[in-house]
Amino acid sequence: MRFAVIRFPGSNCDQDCVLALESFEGVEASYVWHKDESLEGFDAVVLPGGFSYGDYLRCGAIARFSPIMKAVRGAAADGKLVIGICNGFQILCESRLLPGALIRNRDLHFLCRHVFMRVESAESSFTGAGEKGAVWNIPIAHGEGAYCAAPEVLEEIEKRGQVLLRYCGAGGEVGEETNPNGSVGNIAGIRNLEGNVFGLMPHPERACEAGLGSTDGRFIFQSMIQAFRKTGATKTGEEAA
Amino acid sequence: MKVIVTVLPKTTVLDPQGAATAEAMKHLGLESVRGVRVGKSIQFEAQGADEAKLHEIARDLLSNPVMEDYKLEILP
Amino acid sequence: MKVIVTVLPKTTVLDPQGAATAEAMKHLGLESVRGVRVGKSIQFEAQGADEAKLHEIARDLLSNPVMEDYKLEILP
Amino acid sequence: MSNPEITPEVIAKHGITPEEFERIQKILGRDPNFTELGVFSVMWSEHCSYKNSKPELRKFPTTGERVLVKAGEENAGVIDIGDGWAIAFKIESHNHPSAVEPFQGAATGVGGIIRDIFTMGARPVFSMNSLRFGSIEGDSDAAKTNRRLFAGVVAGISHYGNCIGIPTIGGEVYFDDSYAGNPLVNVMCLGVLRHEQIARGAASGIGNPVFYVGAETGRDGLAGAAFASRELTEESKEDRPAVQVGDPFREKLLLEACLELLASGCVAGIQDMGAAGLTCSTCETASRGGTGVEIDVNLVPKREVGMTPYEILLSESQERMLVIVHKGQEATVREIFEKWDLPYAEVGTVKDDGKMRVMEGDRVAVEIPASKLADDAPIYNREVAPKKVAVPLSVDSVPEGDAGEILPALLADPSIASKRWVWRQYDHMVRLGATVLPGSDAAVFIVREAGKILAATTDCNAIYCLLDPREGGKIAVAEAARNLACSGAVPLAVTDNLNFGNPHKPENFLQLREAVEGLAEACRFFGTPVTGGNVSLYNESPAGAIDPTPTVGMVGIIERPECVMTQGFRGAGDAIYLLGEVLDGACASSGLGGSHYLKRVYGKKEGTPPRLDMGTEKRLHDLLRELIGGGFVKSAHDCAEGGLAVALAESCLSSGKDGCGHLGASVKIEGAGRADVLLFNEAQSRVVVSVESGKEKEFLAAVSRAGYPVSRLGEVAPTGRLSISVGEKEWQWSLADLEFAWGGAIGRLMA
Ligand SMILES: Nc1ncnc2c1ncn2[C@@H]1O[C@H](COP(=O)(O)OP(=O)(O)O)[C@@H](O)[C@H]1O
Ligand SMILES: [Mg+2]
Repeated sequence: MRFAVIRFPGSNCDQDCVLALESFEGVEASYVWHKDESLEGFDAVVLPGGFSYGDYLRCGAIARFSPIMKAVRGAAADGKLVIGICNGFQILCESRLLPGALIRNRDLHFLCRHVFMRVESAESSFTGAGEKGAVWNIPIAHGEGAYCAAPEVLEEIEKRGQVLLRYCGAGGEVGEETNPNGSVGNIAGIRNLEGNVFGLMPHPERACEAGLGSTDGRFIFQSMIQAFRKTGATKTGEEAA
Repeated sequence: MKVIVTVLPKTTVLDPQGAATAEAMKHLGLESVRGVRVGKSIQFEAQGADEAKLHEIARDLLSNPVMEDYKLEILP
Repeated sequence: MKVIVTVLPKTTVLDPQGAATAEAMKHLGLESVRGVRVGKSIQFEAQGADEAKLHEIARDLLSNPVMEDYKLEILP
Repeated sequence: MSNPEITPEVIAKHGITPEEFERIQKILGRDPNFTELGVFSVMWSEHCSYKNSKPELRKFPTTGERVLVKAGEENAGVIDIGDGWAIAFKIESHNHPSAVEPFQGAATGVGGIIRDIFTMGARPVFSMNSLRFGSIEGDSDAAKTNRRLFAGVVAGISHYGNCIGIPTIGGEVYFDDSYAGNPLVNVMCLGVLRHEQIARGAASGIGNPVFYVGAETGRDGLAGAAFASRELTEESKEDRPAVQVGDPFREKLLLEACLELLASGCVAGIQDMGAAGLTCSTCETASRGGTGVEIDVNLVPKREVGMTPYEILLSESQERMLVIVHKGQEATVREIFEKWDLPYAEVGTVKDDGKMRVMEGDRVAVEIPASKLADDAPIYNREVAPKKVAVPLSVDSVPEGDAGEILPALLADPSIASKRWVWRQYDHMVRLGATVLPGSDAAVFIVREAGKILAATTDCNAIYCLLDPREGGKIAVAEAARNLACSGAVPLAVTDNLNFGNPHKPENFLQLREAVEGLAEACRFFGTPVTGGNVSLYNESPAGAIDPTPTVGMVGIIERPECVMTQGFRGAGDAIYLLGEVLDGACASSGLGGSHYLKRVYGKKEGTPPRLDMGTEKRLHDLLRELIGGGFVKSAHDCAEGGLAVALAESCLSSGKDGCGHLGASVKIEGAGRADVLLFNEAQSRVVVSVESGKEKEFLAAVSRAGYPVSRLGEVAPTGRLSISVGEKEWQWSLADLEFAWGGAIGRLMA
């Protein structure tokens, strides 16, 4: 499976994503420069964390207009898996590939720490390797990660099961005390309606080896690989036939 | 011509910065303060730009309609 | 009354936000853009506040006099 | 554009003494013009020339088997870490800019030290920071100001470091009123490189083109180096023409572009523009290369119109580099800078005449012999006050306090309390290297490209330095080495930041000299050469000089992943031991001198600091590494501020993830004398370790082979309580209460 890791000027988790992805058997990860215009030959796309264009103006606002984003939109429309992590999530929201927006953390500080999140649905290409109700320990690191959306949009994404991860306590309890940044409904990650685009503020690539404190991030990449092998691989098979 | 775009968080959206600023203002003795919103002011020169283009930029780039409203002023 | 405080970086001070925004605007077809400054707009209600107090708050709290200038507007 | 006339007032305004002016006339064989005077004034400021501290700095040991680039040779020292890999690291202060504008002052400090590191050809992999502020407690205006400075500095470091994607993995913060109005902001950065990648800041190759790359030059921070070399006064704010604003996004591009450029092989020399900007980079590269450099200010990319050569040369705009390129390879340079969307310009050439020559079109604006400007600054031997003998503190003069209240009070002292509020604002996890997160004795970082594990710490107890600068200096080095040993590391080398008051005052100069001699002696003893550092003098506020603060940044290496050790307890039932004496016999009667107990509870900074025996200390470090390597201990934490009781509490409180403890301890302390002295004295060379019950025998055998004092204190408990008994007395605290005091103190003060 071939992952494209997009590098915007100011991306800084690009190398971490490649390192984490390549720890999976059968995965190849390559950098794609923001000035490129094609994602030919890639099976999945990662928009990594960082501060694209310095995150000046608004996080992700300028990256949205990068040449490569047209290809990302195309890949999403073709049903390829697209994951946006942290700044990547912000870019996906700014690009309207995902609903809602990310605003300043409730306490106005940048926050880097391990947090817990509950798997709200395992029926997805991004959480399929886990179990519904499981509690994952994955770090966050952001200053503007409070998820918000208009009430009718929120209702819609909740109803359609688009919320895949919610911040919680060690025992899975969801509430104000277990909400690190003020996200509405403790939302940590959402998918699009079609189910092939996913954005989350936590950094799964930072939780892929025991020496760094947790391996729960592996579930997310593993889920993508499984989903691809099930559907993506057959699709290519059909095309080949 | 000079262009001023003012971008403010929608009133329905939580504005933690506004809330913190209100607190600080009260602390400094401005008891009566209410409804504080903290937004952006983007000012520039753009010779001969057309208004539709300016609106497009204010809407698509300078603000995010999910959470913000903008106001465009064109000064001679 | 309604108060609008506009805070802009001093022209002698580097404004990385303004520079990045200018680039993006050009990219979106606004070639003629120049002198972009990105600042803050803080808006609030303050019944019966006295003007000197508002100036004090605008200067000491809302702006950073070392790097920024502010403008205070009081609307009825 | 005509230069203003050179009057005695103009000369004085540039901080140049009449004798220095004569020296300039001699060097030039004529009067300098206004621009040249400005150039001399910044290059001969303390910040750039070390004219007051050079004779002291020569006392540091700078050589060693692993030293590849020595202190002072280049922007940063370089140390071999094996297998062809090396590290470059350095600490830098941004005290005065941070006092005026904390956010940008600290941010640009981070940017500056990062440039120092990648200028060496190294990829920066982590940063640390050492901070000092006045008290943040209470409602006074001063406390409010200190909180504003503290919040601003932390936000500035967070902004710059997070955005550029270099993890900030450790540091220290202390609060003391001597820093009110003059905070200390010292930032350290470390980078890795292959031996063959070491880049030089020399202008070599006559005829080679000189490129300017990075941000356009503006009027920011005009003559900041001179500003750093003065006392802060009420007028300092107005003094500044324009604050420097950092642009970490630009710097990220500059960093990637420069590393790509260096890898391409077309670079003959490279130098960042830090303090004294274009002036310093041109004359230093020329001086190092034994060549001359000629540039034309008209070609320099500018942000503002109408800038004079004086302003262009003295500007401290951030995120700029000077690159000397092998002739004929200009195209590669252009291609790389264009790829990264960076402004650049060919601004001059390397000459053979030894001159720093600045043209403004056809007009010569500056012509100065480069090496004289860079290396012939005057050197002063300042007057030294007679040595003061510290007066020991008699324990009898201190009323006996109740440990039940003192422990939580000490844990909630902002200098001792958890710095979680700080480090959570820093991205410490980016680059997947931080295997020991902030909150243990030293930060531990995996350098994947080199397959090495590094540990790093910054330390300085300024109360000790105030009471006895020489002993305080030694203890700073010993504590750093001890923190590394507790983490399983062998120390490699040191970078230091000498923060002192105005050197013209003999008592301040005495402190500087004594501290340097103490540091030097200890560095020699522990085998850690000084690879570079920074001097920041004139740290005074209207209330007087700061406590002397010679901050030590020390880097070590950990041989194997199994040797990485942390400070939190790990298993209920493990035995708790103290390596070292409960109370150092040699200072039994004066064991509270300089302690945080004395400061917190009685508001005193008095007495003699604890005694340090370096031989004992070194034996402890070797023993710790042996115990850790042999798998005999499960945690190790040194006793520092707050003594044994605080160390025990911290080991409980750090027993869980993310600094949230769940393991308690049950401890009995044997010893004669007052309980408060036994619990809170700060005797040196002591470490609290925990040992699995099945391994106690082997552990004790190893300790006794080393002949090190040891006592069994008790066990790690599964309950959420810490209980300590001394003789007949016993105290119990719930971990929740201690966590409230220690974990939340700073957050509550800053809310
Ligand atoms: N400014 C800071 N930035 C990042 N980490 C910090 C900072 N201050 C303290 N820390 C971390 O908090 C922990 C305790 O610091 P400190 O009390 O200075 O330890 P010690 O006394 O063992 O040197 C260390 O892990 C240290 O790196
Ligand atoms: Mg320690």
